[in-house]
Amino acid sequence: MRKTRKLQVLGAIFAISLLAVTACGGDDDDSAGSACEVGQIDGDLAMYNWAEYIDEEQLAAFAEEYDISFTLDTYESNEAMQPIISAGNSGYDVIVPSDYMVSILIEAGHIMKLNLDAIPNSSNISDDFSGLYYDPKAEYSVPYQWGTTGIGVNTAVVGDDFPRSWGLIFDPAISGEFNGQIQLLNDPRETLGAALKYLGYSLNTTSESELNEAKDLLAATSSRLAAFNTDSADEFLTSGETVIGHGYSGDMFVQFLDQDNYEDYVYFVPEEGGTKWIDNMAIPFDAPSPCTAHTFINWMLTAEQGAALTDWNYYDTPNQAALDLMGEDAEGYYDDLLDFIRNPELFAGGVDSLESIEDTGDFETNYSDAFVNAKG
Amino acid sequence: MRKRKHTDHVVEVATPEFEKAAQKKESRRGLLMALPSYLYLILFFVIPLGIVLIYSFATRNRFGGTDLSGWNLESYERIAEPIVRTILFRSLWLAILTTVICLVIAYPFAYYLSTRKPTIRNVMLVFVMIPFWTNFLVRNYAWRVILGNDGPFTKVTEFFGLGTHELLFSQKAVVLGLVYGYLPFMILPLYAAIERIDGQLLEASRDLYGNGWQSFKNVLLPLSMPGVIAGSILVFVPSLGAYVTPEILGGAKTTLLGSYIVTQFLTARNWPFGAALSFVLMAVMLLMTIIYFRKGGRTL
Amino acid sequence: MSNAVEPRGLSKIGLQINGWLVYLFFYAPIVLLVIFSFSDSRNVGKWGGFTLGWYEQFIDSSNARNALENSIKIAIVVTIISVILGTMSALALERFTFKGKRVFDALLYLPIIIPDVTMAVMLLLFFGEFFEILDNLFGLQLRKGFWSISISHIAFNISFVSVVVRARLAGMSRDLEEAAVDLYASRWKAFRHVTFPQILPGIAGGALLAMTLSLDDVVITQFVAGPGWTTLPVYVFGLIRKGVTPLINSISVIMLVSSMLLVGLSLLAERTRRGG
Amino acid sequence: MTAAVELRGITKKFGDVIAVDNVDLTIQDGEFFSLLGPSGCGKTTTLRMIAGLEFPTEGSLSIFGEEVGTLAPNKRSVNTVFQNYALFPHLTVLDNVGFGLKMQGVAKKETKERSMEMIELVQLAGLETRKPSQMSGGQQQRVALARALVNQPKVLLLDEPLGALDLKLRQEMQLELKKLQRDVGISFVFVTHDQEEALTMSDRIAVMHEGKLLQVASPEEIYESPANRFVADFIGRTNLLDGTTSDNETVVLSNGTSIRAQNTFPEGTKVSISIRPERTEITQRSEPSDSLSSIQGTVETITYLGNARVYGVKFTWLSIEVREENRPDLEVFNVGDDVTVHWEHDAISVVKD
Repeated sequence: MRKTRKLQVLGAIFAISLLAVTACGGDDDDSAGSACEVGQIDGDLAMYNWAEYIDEEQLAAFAEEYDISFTLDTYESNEAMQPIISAGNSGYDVIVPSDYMVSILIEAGHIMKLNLDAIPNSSNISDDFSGLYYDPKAEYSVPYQWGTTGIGVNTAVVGDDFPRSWGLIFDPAISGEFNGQIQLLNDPRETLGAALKYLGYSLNTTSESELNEAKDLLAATSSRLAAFNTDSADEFLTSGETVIGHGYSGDMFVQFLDQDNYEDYVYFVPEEGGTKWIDNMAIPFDAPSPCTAHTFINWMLTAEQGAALTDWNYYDTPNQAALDLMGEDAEGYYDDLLDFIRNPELFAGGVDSLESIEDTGDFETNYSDAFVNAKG
Repeated sequence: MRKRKHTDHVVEVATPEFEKAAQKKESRRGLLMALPSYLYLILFFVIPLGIVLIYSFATRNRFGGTDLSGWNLESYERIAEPIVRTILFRSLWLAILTTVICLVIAYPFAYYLSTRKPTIRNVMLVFVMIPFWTNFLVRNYAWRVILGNDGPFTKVTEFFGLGTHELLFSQKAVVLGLVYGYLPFMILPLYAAIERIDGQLLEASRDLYGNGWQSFKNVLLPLSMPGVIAGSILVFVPSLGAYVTPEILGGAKTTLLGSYIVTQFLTARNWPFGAALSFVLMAVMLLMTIIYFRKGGRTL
Repeated sequence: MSNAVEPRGLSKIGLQINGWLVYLFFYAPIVLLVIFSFSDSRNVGKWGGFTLGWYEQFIDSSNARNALENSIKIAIVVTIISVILGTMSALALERFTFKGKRVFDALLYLPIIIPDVTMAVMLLLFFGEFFEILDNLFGLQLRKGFWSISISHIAFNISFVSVVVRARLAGMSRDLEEAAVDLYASRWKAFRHVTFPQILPGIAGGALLAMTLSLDDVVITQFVAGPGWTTLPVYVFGLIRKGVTPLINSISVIMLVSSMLLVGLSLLAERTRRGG
Repeated sequence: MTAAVELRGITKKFGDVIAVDNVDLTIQDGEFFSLLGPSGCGKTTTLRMIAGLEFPTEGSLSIFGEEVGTLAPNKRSVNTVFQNYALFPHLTVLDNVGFGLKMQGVAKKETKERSMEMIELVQLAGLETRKPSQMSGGQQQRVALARALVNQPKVLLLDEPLGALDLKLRQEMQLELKKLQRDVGISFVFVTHDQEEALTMSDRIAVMHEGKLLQVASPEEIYESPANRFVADFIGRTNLLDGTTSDNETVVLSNGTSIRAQNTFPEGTKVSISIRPERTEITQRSEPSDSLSSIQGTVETITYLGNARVYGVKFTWLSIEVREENRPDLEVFNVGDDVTVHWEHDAISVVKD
C-alpha cells in the first residue's frame, strides 16, 4: 500500500514535469515589445553578450543616462547561449547571437519581433546589411559587429611567396614543409566550410557527396596539423606553435598588432572565398524589460556609440554613420588596425566571394558527424 | 552512589514483536538521516535526469531543438556505429592508462606521507591541495605553455642533450594533463587507507618476509586495497569523461568520449544523441566499477 | 594513530625523490602561472617585464569583481549545506540499515559519474520547468541565480562529501560509539562527543573537496546561472575565447589567494570557537 | 545474597541465526562471574544484552530486580570494559575517565576529583594528560577499567579484556582484577574463551556453546564434574573414552573394557567417561589386575614438560593420557614399556553428549 502511494506521488511529479516540457514549445510572444515607445524604460537592463565584446563603461553610460542599473553576463559560443535563452526565464533583455543562430531563434520563436518604430536609429545601418538571409525583413535583429574567417600566416617563416588560397592549408605540395605547424578551427562548419570552399563548393552545401569529399580532404590533412583549436589560433601563430593558422579576423588583428614584429604577420581570406559572419542584437521572447531593450538597441545604433564600440573591440561596424567618428581618440595602433582592415588584399577573391554560414537544419548532424569521422 | 531514575516508566519485557518494532524504529531513524539528501537528490537530480532520459528517446528537430512528440530508439541505434566504438575504446584506454600511472605515482607518495610526523603530514597534504584552488582551465593552459615549442620542458630536454621533444598536441600530453588533474583524487584516499594500517603489522611482516617487496605484496597492498579502489574510481571516472584536457593539450586531433558528448550538446545541437551517449557512458562506468568492486570485494 | 614503518635505505631515498618530484609536478604550472601574472605582455609564456597591470585590470572590472564575489558566496553556502547533507548520508549508510538503502547508495553514486555537460543540460531543462510549475501553482516568480547555482552545486557535492566521510566512518570502529552510550551518553551526545570529533578530518576533507569543486565548475554553473550571477570560472571561460592573456593568470592567482584565505579563516574560526 | 543480574528465557536471534537460545541465568551481587565458551557461542551477545547494546528477542532481563531488557544502555547502571578498550582517541586519559560522569551531568569539579581518584586507584597517576595512543596495552586496559568503575556501576561487564595482552601481563592483570573486584564489592561479569583464565578468577562460571547454557557452577565443580562431554572437553585436558552404561556402577568402553564409573543413566546409554590425566597413576605392569579402576597398556608416546611427563598409553585400540609430576621418587618409563594405569574411582565422571 505505502509503496504504491509513493510510486503514485513520484509518477505525478514526473507527469507534471512532462506536461510542462511538452507545453513549452508554443509560448512565443511577439506582442510584448510592440507597445514600446522611443526612449521608454520599463526596468533594468540585463545583457548577455560574448566575452570582451562590449566595454562595461559603455553600458554604465547607458545606465546612467536612463537612471537604471545593468548586469552583463558573457558566453563563449552561440550554442552555449541558445539553450539558456530557449529554456525560458533566462532574465536577459538583450542578447548577441550570430547570423545562423538568429534564424534558429526566430524559427523557434525565442526572440521577439522588434518594434522598429522604437528604434529609429536603425537607419544608420549600412545598406550592405539589408536583406540578410537570416532575417530578410530585419524584423527580429539588428546587426552589432561583423568580421570574416580566413588564414593567418607568419611570413617570417613561410615567406611572402605563397598563393592566397585554402591550398595553403589543404595542399601538401604547397605547405608540406610546414607539417605539424598548421592549425584549423575546432568547429565543424568553419573547418569543413574551408575544405568545401577549397573544393569549389558552397560552404552551406547539403550535398552528401560534396560533404564527403570535404571530409576526405580534411581526414588527409588531419595528420599534418598541430591542432584543431578555436580559442588560440592567433596565439599559436605569434608564439611560434604554428606558422599557418585558421581563425577569425578580429582575433588575428588584435594579436598581430600586439607583437613588436607585427609586419611579419598576414591575415587574408583566400581567393576561393571564406566565411563572413555578422553578430546581431536581439531581444529574448520573455525579456523582463523589452522596452529598455529597445531603447538600448536604439542607443547603441547612434553614430557615437557605434564608433565607441569598434574603438573598444576592434571589430568592424555595420553602422555607416559611425565610420566617420571611428578612431578619433585612438593612437597609431588603431590606425594600423584600420589599415589592416581596409587592406584590399584582405579578400583575395573580393568581398563577393564571402559567404555566411547558414543553418542547414537536419543536415547539421551530417556536418558534425563528418567532422568527427575526419578526425578519426 | 548517584541515583539514576531508570524506570520512570515500566520497561517492557522483550518480545519478538517489541524487537521488530525496535528494529523498525531504528530503520526509520536511518531513513530519516538519509531522507533530506534522498529527497534533495530525487528532486534536483533524479527528476532532471528523467527529463534527459526522455530527451534521449526524442528526435533532433530541424533547428537543433528537440522534438518530444515521436519517441524512438534512433539515438541508441547510432551508438552501434563503428566511430562510436573507436571513440569508446580509445577513451577507455586513456582512462585506464591515466589511472595506472596515478596509482604508480601516488602509492609511494601516500606511503611516504604516512611515515611523516602528523603535523608535517597535514602541511604536506594541504600543499597537495593548494594547486587545485586555481582554475582547472588555467592549469591546463599553464601546461600548454610548459610543453609548448619554446616552453620550459623543451628547454630542459634540449639542455640535457635529449633533443627537442615537443610533447604538446600528443596523446602523451593528454595523459600528462589528466594525471596532473586527477592525481590528488588518488593520493587522498590512498593516504587515508595507508595511514590506518597498524605500523606493528608492517614491522611484523618485514620480519616475516625479510624483503620489502614481499611484505608490500602480501601485507601492505591487501590492507590498503579500499584506498586503491576508491582512488582508482575517482581517477578513472573523470578521465573517461574528460574533454578540456584533450582539447587544450591534445589539440583535439582525435575525439574522445567526453568531447564527443559535449560536441553533441554544444556544437551539433543534437541533444537526443548527446543524452543517449551520456547514458551509455554512465552505464560503462557503472559496469567497470562493479567489476572492480567485485574484484576488490568492497563497496565504496 | 600509528605511523607506518619508517622506510630504510634505498627505498627511503626512492620515496623521498618521488615525493619531491610529485611536488615539482604539482607546482611547476602554478609557479609559471604566478610569474606570468606579472608579465607585461599579452602572451603568456613571453616575459615582457614586470607589471601589476593585469591585477589593476581585474580590480577595475566590476564584472570580474562581481564574479569573484559570486564565486565566494556560492562556495560558502554550497560547502556548508553539502557537508551537512553529505555527512548525514554517510552516517545513514555506514551506521544504519533502512529500506531503500541500496537504492540510495546507488543514487549517491550517479552524480559522480554523470558527464557534467549532461548534468548542466538536465538542470537547465529542470529549472525552466520547475520555476514554471512554481509560478503556476503558487504564483512564485523565481529567477535563476544564486539559488539555482547553489542547488546544482550541492546536487553533485553531496555525493563527493559522503564518499569522503564514509571512508573515514568505515575506518572507525563502532566500539567507540557503543562505549559512549554505555557511559550514559544519549545517542546525540555520543555523536557530538565521540563520533563527530573522530570523523572531523573526513568532514574537513569533504568540505575542501566541495569547495574546490564549486569554485572550479564552469559548465553546470553557466547553464543554471541567471543575470548578474556569472562566477569567476565562467568569466574566465569567456575570456579565454578572446585569447589567453595574463589577465587570466592574475584572476587565477586571486582565486588561489582567496581560497587559501577562505580555508585559513574557517580553520581560525574553528580554533577560536574551540578555544573560547 | 541478592541477584544482581537475572536472565529468564533470554533468546537472541540475528535474522535466522539463534545467537542465544533460551538462557536462564542468575548472577549474584558481589560475585566474579565468567561467561566461558569458544568464539561464536553467544557469550558476548549475552554480555551485550546485559549492557543494553543489544535487546533480547525474547525473555526477561533484570538488574537488581528491575526489568531492563528493553532499556537503552545509557539508562542502565552497568558499565562495560570493551575488548579493545574502545578508549576515545581524541580525549586525554582524564577526559576518558571522566566521560561517563560528564554525560550524567556531574559537576566539573566533582568529575575531575573522582576521575583523579580512580586514576590513582588503577596506578596511572601522572599520566592523566596523555592520549590513549601514547600508552601501552596494559595502561590502556587500566584506563578502560577506571573509565567504567568511576561511574560506580552496580555491575561491571568485561568483554575479553585481557585478550590483547601478552602472557605475563595477562597473568598480572588477572590477579589485579580479582583484587579490584573484591575491593569494590560489585559483581563482575567476565567474558572469556580462555578456560584457565576463567578457572583462576571466577567465583562461578557459565559454560556456553552454540547459544546454549551448558553448565553454571563453581570452577571446582565444572572441572571435577562436567555436565556433559563438551564441558569436560573444553575445560582443562581430559581423557574422553566412549562407551555404554551397563549398570549404575559400570561403563563398558567401545573396546570392551569395563570401567567402574558411577552414573545415573539407564542401562545401555551411550556415554563418555572423563578421566583427568593428572588424576591417574602409572606403574609397571606386574600381573593382570581385574580392578575396574585401571587398564593395562603400552607406553606409546612421552612428552616432556619439565615439571611433568605426559605418557600416551595404548590399550587395545584406545589410548589414554597420563600426567606424572617430575618427582625423583616416581619411576620413569620408556616407549614400549608395558604399564598399568590406575586411578581412584571418584576420578571418573560420566558425561553424555
